[in-house]
Amino acid sequence: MAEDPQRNFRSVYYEKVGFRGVEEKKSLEILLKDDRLDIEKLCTFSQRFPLPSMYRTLVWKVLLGIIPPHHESHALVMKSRKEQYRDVYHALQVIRFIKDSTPQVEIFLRVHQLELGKLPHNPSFLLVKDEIFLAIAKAMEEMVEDTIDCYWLVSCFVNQLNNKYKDSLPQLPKILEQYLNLEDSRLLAHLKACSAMSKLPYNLWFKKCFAGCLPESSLQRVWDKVISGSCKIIVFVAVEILLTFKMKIIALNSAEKITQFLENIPQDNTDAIVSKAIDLWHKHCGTPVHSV
Amino acid sequence: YLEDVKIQARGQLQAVESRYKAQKRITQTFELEILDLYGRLEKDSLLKKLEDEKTEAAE
Amino acid sequence: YLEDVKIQARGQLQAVESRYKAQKRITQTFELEILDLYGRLEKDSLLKKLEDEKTEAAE
Repeated sequence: MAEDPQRNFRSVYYEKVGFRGVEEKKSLEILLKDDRLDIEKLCTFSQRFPLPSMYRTLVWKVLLGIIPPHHESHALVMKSRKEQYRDVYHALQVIRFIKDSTPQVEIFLRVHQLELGKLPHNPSFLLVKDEIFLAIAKAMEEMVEDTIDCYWLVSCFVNQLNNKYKDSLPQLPKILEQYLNLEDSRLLAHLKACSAMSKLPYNLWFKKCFAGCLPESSLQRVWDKVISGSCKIIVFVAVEILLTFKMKIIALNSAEKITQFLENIPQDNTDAIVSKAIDLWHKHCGTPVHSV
Repeated sequence: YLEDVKIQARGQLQAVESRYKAQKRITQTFELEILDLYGRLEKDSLLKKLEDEKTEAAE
Repeated sequence: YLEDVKIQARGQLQAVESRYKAQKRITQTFELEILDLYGRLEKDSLLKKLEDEKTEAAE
């Protein structure tokens, strides 16, 4: 795909600070003024536009069901959520499962595990799903300032991946192959020739939802789409990563080297990668109709 | 409007119920911890007894 | 009728609140038990350590 870097730079720029951004922010503000928030409209908005940073935490909390649609209930519900977190946190201290020196993300993991009734016997042993939780928590910690908000967002986001997207996530490698074939069949052929297709960093891309792969400023724009109901967007981010680093990948001729490179991609161009991925996703899956 | 009130009530109820469930999990966790601690105490006192006997035998 | 629904909703909320509080009291009782057990375990291991030191000194 021959792309025009100038055009992409401009569209990223306008999305962030330009006229389009201002209009979008206004229409989101109108949506947020309703006494009872319209979840469906908020979903459509997030699918279509990047969320302005100042409203991101609020919208994510509503979409993930941490706070209910009625404004009037928000204070009461958040008070309850806060108490719940504190109760469990205190319990973990009593049984000496956490100490003052325990890192915040590990505290989140233990609180989450206790709430599910799945606190492990041996805390020093981490399962793959614990590592996924920790990676997502680390990224969320960079995006969300308030500890209580952050815990609930991590916990509900992980639950969303494990429940709502449980059946879709294993399908994504196959879908990735389909779209890569449409966009650049030569690159796909190269990856297949190196037997790299089965060894791509799928855990990092799909299970961790790019946490630890993309810097948080780019990542949150992907999570806007995932939280508002599309896990397919992450396939297009993967496609764009492959397309962006095509030259580098073609120069590498072993699956191990390709995987190693993709697990540590350069962090300077990721905003453009995400913008192109969103464009590609809209191109293939259509743009959701947004009515305010 | 009636529907609205119902939805609002459900939203509040869900949060309070989840807090209650978490509290229940805490109770269960504490129960297990207590059993574990009793087990450790008994093991300790058993070991101590064995050692005492050994010392006595040696004397 | 609307008033009715509101009263009902408040009733449900209060019921869960009081269940939560009851559960929390149980948790607090267990917490004291755990603290006590830890105390005993630590005392035991401290005693053992002292005794071991005594034995070593005697040898």
